Amino acid sequence: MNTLFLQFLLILFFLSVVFLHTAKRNYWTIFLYGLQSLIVTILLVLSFLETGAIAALLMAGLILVVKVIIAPLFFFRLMKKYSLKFLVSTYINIPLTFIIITILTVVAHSSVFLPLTTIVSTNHFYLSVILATLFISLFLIINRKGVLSQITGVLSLENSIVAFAFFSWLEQSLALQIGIIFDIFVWIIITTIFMSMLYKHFKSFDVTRMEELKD
Amino acid sequence: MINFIFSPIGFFVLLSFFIAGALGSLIFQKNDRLANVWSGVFASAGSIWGLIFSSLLLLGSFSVSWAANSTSFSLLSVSFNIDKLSAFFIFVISLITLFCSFYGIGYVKHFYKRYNIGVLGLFFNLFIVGMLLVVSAANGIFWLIAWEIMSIASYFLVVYDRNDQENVRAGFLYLVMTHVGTVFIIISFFLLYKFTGSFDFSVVKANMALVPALAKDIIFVLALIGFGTKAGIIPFHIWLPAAHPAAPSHVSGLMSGVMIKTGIYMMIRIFLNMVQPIPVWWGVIILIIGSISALLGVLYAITEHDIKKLLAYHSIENIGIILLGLGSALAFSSLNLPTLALISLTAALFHTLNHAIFKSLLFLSAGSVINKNHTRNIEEYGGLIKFMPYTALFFLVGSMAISAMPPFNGFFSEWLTFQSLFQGIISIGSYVRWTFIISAGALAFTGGLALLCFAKAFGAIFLARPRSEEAKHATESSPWLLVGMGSLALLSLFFGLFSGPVISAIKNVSQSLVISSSAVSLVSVNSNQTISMGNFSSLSAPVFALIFVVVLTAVFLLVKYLIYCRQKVSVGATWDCGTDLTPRMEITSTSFARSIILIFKGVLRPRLHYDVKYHDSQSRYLPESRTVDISIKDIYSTYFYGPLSRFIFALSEKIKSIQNGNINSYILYIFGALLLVLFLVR
Amino acid sequence: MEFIIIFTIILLSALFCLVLKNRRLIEAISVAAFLAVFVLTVLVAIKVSLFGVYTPNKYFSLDSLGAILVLLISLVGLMAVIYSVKYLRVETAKQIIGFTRVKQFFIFLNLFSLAMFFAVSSSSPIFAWISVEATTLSTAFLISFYNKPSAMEAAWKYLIINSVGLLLAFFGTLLYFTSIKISGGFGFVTWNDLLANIQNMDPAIAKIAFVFILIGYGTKVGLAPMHTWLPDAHSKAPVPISALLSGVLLNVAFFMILKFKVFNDLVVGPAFSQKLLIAFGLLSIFVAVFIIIGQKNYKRLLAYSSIENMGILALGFGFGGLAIFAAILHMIYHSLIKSALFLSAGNIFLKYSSTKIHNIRGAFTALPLTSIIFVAGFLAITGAPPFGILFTKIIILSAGLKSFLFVSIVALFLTAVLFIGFFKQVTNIMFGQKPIEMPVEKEKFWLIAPPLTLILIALVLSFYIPPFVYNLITSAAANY
Amino acid sequence: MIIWLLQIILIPALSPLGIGFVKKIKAKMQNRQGASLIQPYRDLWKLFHKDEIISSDASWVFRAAPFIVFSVTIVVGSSIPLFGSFLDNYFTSDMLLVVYSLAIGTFFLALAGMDTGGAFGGFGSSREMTVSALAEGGLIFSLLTLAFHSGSTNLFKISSQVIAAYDFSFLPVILAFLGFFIVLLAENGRFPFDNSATHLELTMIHEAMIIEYSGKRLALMEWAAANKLLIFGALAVNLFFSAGIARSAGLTAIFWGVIALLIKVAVVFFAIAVLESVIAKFRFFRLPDILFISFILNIAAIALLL
Repeated sequence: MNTLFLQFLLILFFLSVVFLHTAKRNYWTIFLYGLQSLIVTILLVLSFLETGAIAALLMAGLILVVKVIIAPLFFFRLMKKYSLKFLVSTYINIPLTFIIITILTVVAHSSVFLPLTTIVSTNHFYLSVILATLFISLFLIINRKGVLSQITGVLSLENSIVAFAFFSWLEQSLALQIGIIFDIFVWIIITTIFMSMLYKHFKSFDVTRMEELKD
Repeated sequence: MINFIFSPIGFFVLLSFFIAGALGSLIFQKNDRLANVWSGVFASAGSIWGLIFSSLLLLGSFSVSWAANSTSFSLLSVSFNIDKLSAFFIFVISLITLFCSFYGIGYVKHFYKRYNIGVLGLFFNLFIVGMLLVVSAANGIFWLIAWEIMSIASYFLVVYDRNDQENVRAGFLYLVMTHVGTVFIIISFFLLYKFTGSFDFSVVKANMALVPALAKDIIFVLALIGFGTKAGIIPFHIWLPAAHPAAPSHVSGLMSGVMIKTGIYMMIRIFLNMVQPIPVWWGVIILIIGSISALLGVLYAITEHDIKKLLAYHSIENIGIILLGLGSALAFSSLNLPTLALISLTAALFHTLNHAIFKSLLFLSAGSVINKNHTRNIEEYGGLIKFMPYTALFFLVGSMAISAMPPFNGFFSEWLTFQSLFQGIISIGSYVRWTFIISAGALAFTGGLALLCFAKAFGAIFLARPRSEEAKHATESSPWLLVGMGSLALLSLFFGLFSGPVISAIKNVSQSLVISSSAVSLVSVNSNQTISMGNFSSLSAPVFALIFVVVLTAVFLLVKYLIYCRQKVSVGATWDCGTDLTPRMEITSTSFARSIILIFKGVLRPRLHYDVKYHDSQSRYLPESRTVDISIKDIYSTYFYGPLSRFIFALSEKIKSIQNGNINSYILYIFGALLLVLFLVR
Repeated sequence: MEFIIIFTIILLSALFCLVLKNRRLIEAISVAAFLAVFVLTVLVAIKVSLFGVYTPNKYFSLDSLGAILVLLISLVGLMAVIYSVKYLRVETAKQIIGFTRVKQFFIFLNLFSLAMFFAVSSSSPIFAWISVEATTLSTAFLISFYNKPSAMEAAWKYLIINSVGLLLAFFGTLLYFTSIKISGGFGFVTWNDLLANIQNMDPAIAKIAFVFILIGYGTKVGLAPMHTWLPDAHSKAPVPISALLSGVLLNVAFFMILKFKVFNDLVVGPAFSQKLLIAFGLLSIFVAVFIIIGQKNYKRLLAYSSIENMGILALGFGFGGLAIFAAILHMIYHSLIKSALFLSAGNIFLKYSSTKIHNIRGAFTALPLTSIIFVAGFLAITGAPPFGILFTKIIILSAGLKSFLFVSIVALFLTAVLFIGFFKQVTNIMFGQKPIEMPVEKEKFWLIAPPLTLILIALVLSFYIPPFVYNLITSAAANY
Repeated sequence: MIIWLLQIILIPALSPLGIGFVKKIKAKMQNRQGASLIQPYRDLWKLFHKDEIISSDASWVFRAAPFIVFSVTIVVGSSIPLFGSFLDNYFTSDMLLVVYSLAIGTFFLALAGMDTGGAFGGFGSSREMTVSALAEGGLIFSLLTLAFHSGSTNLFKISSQVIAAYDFSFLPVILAFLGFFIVLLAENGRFPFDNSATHLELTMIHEAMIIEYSGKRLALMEWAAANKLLIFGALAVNLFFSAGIARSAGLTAIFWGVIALLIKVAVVFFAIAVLESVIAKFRFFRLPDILFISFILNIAAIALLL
């Protein structure tokens, strides 16, 4: 398949995570996440086209359903319910955030992770980019004060792992993938339930409100 | 029969007595009286058996040892080995336990209905079991178990009277100090294990050659701190004056008389028996520590007006004296002078025995005094000799024994200690001689100060007029208690009069330890009970006692009946300079000690605080009341333990800030840890 | 076969709890289910100890350490269920919770234990991972059980932190599949498949993978600095759940690390994993000890003590040799005693209805039996005879002497400090004057029996270990 | 046997004479006539024939103390070298035994002082115990010097040693003697420690303790004090300057021994008397310094000797 397209997808994937950092509106966040999941789906479809394994296609379908459709829907409904437009702020300002993102990207490309990024030597470039996205989504969870963006952070972390699995040719058999997807599905449901419960108690999605439990 | 006793079964029987006592009293806890009597009777019976068992071992030339074939834990082997040293300590333990538990049967009565007597019996017996195992265990880890059992049981005995917050605090301090000490001990065992590859004492002893010199020195320091904490050497003594008063008196008798000696036992066991050969400076260090503990111990005792605290400080002093003997033994054995080492070790062991006797006697009589007056404050006693004559007599005997007056036992062990120090001064050159000279000086001063302290204690408690209502209505205590105390008093006289045979018996014990056991001892005891150190010095307890008694009776008869027998003796009030005499005019223990405190104010750091209250603030001519308050600054807490604990708590405050409640930072920790480790391990 | 029965039993009881309306029935069914499961697990364990690794079909396999864990799960679970029956009743009487909550409680309790069984007995690393994740999800609700802001907070932190951790662990797990290089689907990969061709794994990758595993599952184990969720969750969850979390779940997570440690040692040699484990273990002990000293809440105190013990386990498995045997024993003792401690802490909580230490005074007079259990548990957990933790600690540390002298000495000192801190808190709780208005009534048997049983079992195990258990431990020590 | 009798009775027989002697010298130095030498005997006799009053607060300790204190001095007096060093007494004449037996006397004296519950007695006992506690170190160490020199702690053995000016150990022995002399003053309540001639409550030590006594018991106490003084005098002269002491049993030797004892002790007592006439009593809190000085002197002596 043409590497140009793959690279384009990958850049998109990367950018989606980066923009999650800059996102100020909830809808924007959710949209970015949806986009990200979509890319993952496309990747799987591509792998189906390549290998012709029905499994991949099924997977793609599942991911499409769970991550691209259901999860964003949940979040939209939540947003509507509590009429939240804006996320709460981040810890560090945008420029600094970008500096750290670049640092993380460099780290991901550094020789420390060479063994990881050369699992499939041809995909070295892709893998290191995805590793960067992995780190950046972790950083997203750290940097953001909003509950929603933490969830999206976890989910995009999960996405990048799947993507990594795809590019390092470590996808699992159908049953396992289904299991994982199911797991994610349950996770999404539970988190959304928790989000609404949290909102009931704290009247906001600001995690910094939750500092009851110390020492 | 003999074979039966010398088989391990004899020891098992001994243990089983106490275990039966423990469980029984727990089972019968519903019935106070039954539980109490049960535990007391079993403890006494057990200790009688222990006396038989150990004395046979001491006289015979056997040693009982036993090991369980296997345990589920490697390194641990349930094994004990009772050689002469262990037998000696078992003897001491059983001796004191016998009278303390006898006393306890009567003493515990006043706990009825207030606390659970069954639990008291349980821990009392467990405590003794622990001590017995400590002095007989032959494997490091098994020893550790015994040690912990002893410590924890005694902790529960200390906090037994738990409604008094003071006791709880004392118990806390006690267990904490013990535990810290235990850590040092464990580390020293670890080091031994690291080099010898076993926790079995015998194996360790066999492979001692494998241990490098530096490691030996470290082990020495660690063990000294660890066991010293239990023995109560200064500056690790702070738990002792707190914990011993808190416990019920028969327990304090045991703790102060016997338990702290287990530390001494282990020092002898390790330094003299396992770790050989040793450098001379070990002995020097122990001598110095001994001198310091003896002197400071007695000085602090003088400043006390809490009777049990006073006695506790005297335990520190006497531990110091024992350490003088032990230290010189170490020095001699490292300089390869086994003959002299023999004397010093004998002195140490003999003083161990004597101190156990008279200290428990003193604690028991103090207990019955407290029991009648419901206070530990000496200032509120006074004149008790008229209300509790026997207790007074026993306390007097104890005081004379502890301040080393012939012909009571205390004198003879101190004499022997003196002699060993003298020998050291004569026969060792260089700086070691000076440590010996200083130790002898310390011992001399200690004797004098102890005399002062007990003149003060006895006078303030028993003489003159009662200084409180409680004291006015005190009554003599019950027969159980009197028998317990009286027999101990007799013992301390007995061990004084027959110090000759006792010394020669103990000599065998130390002979079995000191390296070249072929060494003939300087100390010899001949037919008419004369103890002689070569031709350096000699004395005879019975002769002295005989002469003294004869002279005393002679003088008495002469003066009474020969000269002017028509003399009239009339009773009148004490001369009162015209104003009528109130108890407040008597000398109190504080004022008795004041001058010595001020003389040693450099060491004791007393805080004198005068306060005068006037009738009316305008004219300051009519003072209503004057109060003088002398208190001693606890330099150990202020300068060492306090800062240490403050530091630890400050550190914990710092570390608590990790848990700052912010989830983002929590995730950051994970991410940080991940990246850090990944970068480190590459 | 047994597995199927066990799972179905638990599932059924969960279902019954879901559908039934009668409280007594629900309680009865849950207890009965756990009883049955316990019996079955004992059978399984005996089987394993006799015939080695037990693999009924390709989806399940249970090695000796797994068998031990399964035993622990069922035993502690049984006790927790028995306890929680009475506990919840008292709380309902106090109008703290309603019937629906009780329902939920039992449902999620069943699911939780089901997930743990699955995690231990699954033969595939991925399925194990899924079930560990499942434990997170099921317990999240139990932690937020009381539905108070603080409880929600604890649950949320628990959810997020553990999800992140487990995702890292999943990443690590994936990396291990590089050893089986076939492009496209692999089919079903079991532990044994991995073990079979672990040799052709690139050591560099193996190192990184193990780091991910250690950090990831270490989050679940509660190794510092990933431990942060643990005190919150333990202090907010209902007591039986805290007991299960601390007593069993942590061990299950540790079990995962051990599984991968075996691979890692085969590829890059043991030194690597040893160093990591020791480092994290020491750090955990350090942090836990110094936080315990200044602790104000006794449930959090117990939680930190769990962290400390996990640190000791890490040290034990890190030191290797004799220490492993001791560490496995330590694991057993710890889970028994710690859960007993939590249950008795529950009694204190019911009595004083506060978890702040400074509100608890004179427990000895207010709750004699509970206090005795609590103090015994305290002495046991800090390594006092006659409880076995003394031996395990000593043996673990002395095993470290040869190569890591200073680590074990530092650890020893830290445990001493821990003892002091813990002891201070216990003294404050036990002694002093109880609140005057507080009535002294007889303690309820069903609240005393479970923790007492656990303590007694621990006591018995420190003197006599049943041969089949001993067998399991030795073979486990040989494998890990 | 006779010799032993002599040994036993010599101290009580001579001690009042010693007191009289000291008093006489002091009187002379104050340009007084002074009482006759045997006045103390008369005083004792008088006291023995008086009725006595005992405080109602006193217990048996008070009643028994005089007998014990007195007997102690007898026992000690009989076990130290007086006129002959040939009597080797292996039983009771160990120096430590002597020192600690003297302590018994001090102890009961102090108890007796406290027993009546008067203000004076208590303070007397406190001061007495303080002084003697601090004096003990000096006492033991001064004797120890001699013990090292003569290789025995048996007082008779010590006294059988000759110490001459040409002896290398002359200087240390002199130092030790000075130390011992200080202790002598302290233990017997002489200047500058105590003024045995006054009853001024601020200063008195020994008199304060026995202030409640009368009749026979007072007599015993006084006599015991006299004995103690003589004992220390005898120790001072016979241990440190054993010249003239009888070295073998024999009437003449013993006779000359007694004479020598009398002369030497007279010299020492003369020194005491002179001292008491020329110096004033020190403040109580300066006494410890003197006692420590004696201890230091002895340490120095030992250091020189070994």
